[in-house]
Amino acid sequence: MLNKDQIAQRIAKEVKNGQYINLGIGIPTLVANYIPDDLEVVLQSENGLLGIGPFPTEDKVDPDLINAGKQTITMTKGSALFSSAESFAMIRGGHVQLTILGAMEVSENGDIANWKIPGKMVKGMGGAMDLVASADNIIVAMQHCSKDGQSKLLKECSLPITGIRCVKKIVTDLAVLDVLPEGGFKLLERAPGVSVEEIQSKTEGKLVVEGEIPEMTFEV
Amino acid sequence: MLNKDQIAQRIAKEVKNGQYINLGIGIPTLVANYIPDDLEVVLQSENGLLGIGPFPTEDKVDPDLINAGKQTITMTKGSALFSSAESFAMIRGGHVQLTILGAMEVSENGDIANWKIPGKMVKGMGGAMDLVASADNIIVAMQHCSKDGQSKLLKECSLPITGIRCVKKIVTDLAVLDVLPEGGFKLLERAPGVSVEEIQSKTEGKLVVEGEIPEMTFEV
Amino acid sequence: MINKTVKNADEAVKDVFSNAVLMFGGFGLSGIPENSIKALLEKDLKDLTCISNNAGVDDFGIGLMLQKRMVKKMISSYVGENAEFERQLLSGELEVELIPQGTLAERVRAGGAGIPAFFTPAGVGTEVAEGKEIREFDGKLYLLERWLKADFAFVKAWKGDTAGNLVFKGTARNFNPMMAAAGKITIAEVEELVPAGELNPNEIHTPGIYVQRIFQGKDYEKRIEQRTVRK
Amino acid sequence: MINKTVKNADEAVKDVFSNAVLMFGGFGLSGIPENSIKALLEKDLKDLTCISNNAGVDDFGIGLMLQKRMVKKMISSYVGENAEFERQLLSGELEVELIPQGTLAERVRAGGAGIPAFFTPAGVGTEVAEGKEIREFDGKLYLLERWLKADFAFVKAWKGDTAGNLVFKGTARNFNPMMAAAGKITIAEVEELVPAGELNPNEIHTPGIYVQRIFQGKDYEKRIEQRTVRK
Repeated sequence: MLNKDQIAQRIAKEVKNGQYINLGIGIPTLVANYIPDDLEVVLQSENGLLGIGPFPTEDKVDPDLINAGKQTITMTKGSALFSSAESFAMIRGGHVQLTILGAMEVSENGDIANWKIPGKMVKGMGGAMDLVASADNIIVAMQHCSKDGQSKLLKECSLPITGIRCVKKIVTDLAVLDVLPEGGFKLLERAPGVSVEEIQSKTEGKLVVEGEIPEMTFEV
Repeated sequence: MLNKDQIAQRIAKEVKNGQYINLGIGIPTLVANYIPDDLEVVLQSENGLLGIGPFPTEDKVDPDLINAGKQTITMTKGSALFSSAESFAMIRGGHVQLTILGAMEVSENGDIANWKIPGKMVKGMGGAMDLVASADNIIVAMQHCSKDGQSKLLKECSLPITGIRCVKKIVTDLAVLDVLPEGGFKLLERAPGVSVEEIQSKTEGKLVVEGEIPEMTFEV
Repeated sequence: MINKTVKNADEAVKDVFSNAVLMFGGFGLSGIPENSIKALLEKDLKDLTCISNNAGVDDFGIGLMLQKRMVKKMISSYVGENAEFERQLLSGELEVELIPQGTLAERVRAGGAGIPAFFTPAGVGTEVAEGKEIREFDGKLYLLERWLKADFAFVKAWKGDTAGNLVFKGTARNFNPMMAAAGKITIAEVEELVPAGELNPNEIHTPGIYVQRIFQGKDYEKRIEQRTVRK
Repeated sequence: MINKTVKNADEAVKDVFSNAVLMFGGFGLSGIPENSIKALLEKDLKDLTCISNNAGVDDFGIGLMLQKRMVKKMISSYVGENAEFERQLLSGELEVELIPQGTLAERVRAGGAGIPAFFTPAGVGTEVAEGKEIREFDGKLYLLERWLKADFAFVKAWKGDTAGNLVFKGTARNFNPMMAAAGKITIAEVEELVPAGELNPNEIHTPGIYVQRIFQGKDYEKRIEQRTVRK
């Protein structure tokens, strides 16, 4: 099983040179730590920044410079600041090429739910609905099952959804999977020590397994 | 009969303290010369400037600083620069309170035509259609008749129109007139030496004359 | 230039009335109009509709207006960090309209820009789409969304001049420029108020035409929600 | 940061093709991409659709592309100062779509911002409204207008950096920022190209994400159409 950092590390391999990327709150934020130095990419923060840098040192903390998770941040060289309207113009207009975000549930046709549990919890959708309706490539970072063992990769989402037919790839603590255009989770890689059978048993939606499924490897 | 400068001078009396104003090409541009010094107003140029100043001296001419008539200009203190989208957001959003522009024809219900003579001349509407569809108060500066003596204050416009039911006031070389909400040109003032009968004979649309019509006076 | 200066927050908010629709700039606690909110808390107001991306935290920003039960309805994109907000929402004490963040930004921008409605892809197939017109353009589905306007918009800038021109700093810009344009009366508070002519016209984020009142703010707390530092 | 620099105008325009839809920033002759237009004139192109507020003058700017009969269709708001443009229009040699200037600006902005359609009051009751949906909102009539996009957008800025960030000067900004966002490939020419990191992030007008290629322009003429001076 992968821990959160390993999920982030695996997702980082999907990043391509020259991309503009939006990272959601939580595990997606950790992806930044694993993007290879030789790739030139730009991280977008939907509250109005292109070019998120590392967290600041104590003496550089600035309340006027935060990311979408309200964490204090720094800017890289060549960054630009703008309004929320401009920020979502970028997102909606398809200029941000890759969105990485968390999910409570994903369905086998690529629907995603991540903003509300009726009667129990409402975080609000924030920018997620705009992001999933707009970006060409959407990768989800999530746990394969809930704490009580229920699969979160479903035939249909049970929670109010955030967007339809939008998720392209999923990296969980157990596996890497593509969402097929015709529906279904195509298993691509297994977490170290996790069997295809275990993934099958923990995936409620249709799982497509073709040939040998390699185990992920991590350089230390 | 008023000359162009006098038309501009008369229109300047309509300007109120604190207004944001867009001046069209031609006579309207001259209005700026007659706005009293004790009024604080801001002139908007739809190509992206709030705070048009006087024309530059020879040594201050800047090709990157022009008005909507492509004339070189200067900026006043406290001016702001912006894009064309922002400029028309201001106009469309009703933030520019007074628009003064020229016309080829105005109808008695406030329609205006000023951008095209089919088969003969096409200037294009430029920003005029946005301006007349948006500003609360629209004043037209124009000649009362064409060169061959035809009235330009009509029952209905004969030329392709720029906007409907939008003109509030007209200052011509002969008269000052309000466009009544129920239709009709209400005569307010006569140019020096011009009789009500002459104005009546040169106004094709419905002219409303009530009581004594004062003659305009100009301080020299 | 037209002088928009007022003395202080109390004078700026003097005619805000119960039942009014208010907009507040800010994202999280960054770029929020702290002085105006404090002045509003001193007034006897109720049944307000507040449009703001977030609602502050429990004990700061709009969170304090929720505590005082001044707010009838919140229009926001994110409840997240505010337990009292989430509680009032779940209990039904507070009417809440949750809107995708980009749709919120664009609806406010449309309000200022005289665009009564526009199409956006955000929310298609979700409960946000309920009751809204859906239309296909070039093979993709979009929702029709309406503009948002306010009786009063409260914004916070870094610098401003007496003509109402504003410059924001860092990510404290966020919703402030669009809200400045969408308020019938826009009240700007600034960290540094300078005479008209001192700001570079080329560097202004919000032109003064959108601002009806401006004042020099004071005692900014600028709280940080998630202080995160590198080791 | 992603480096967007190309060597010069010729390299920047190398893959522009006949029948393409092109956008050109500028208002009158202010802020027009002089270098890119010159480079395009050297290429064997025809049947172009050009979106630009004006079409230059007879012997400068897009006017030269009209003279060379490279253009099938112009989409503009104003013909005014260009006799050859007006002649080709009236004779029917050139297809022309005239659009209200604010509608043009907003349609281009919508193209960049992923808004496929929006309502605007400009043109209601005029020939601009022909064939368009009209709808009433809050007692006023509006037209439905569609977004505009381009295969290539050509913009001109004052300063730019290698990451594609742009700063414009004076009223030379005009249509450039929206067009930068609405081009599949946006080509920016600048008077001064600096390394990423030298521009203040708070003062950038067009973020680099919208720009695919940037180069240092040269030999700017910056012609003035109406030189007007005070005595």
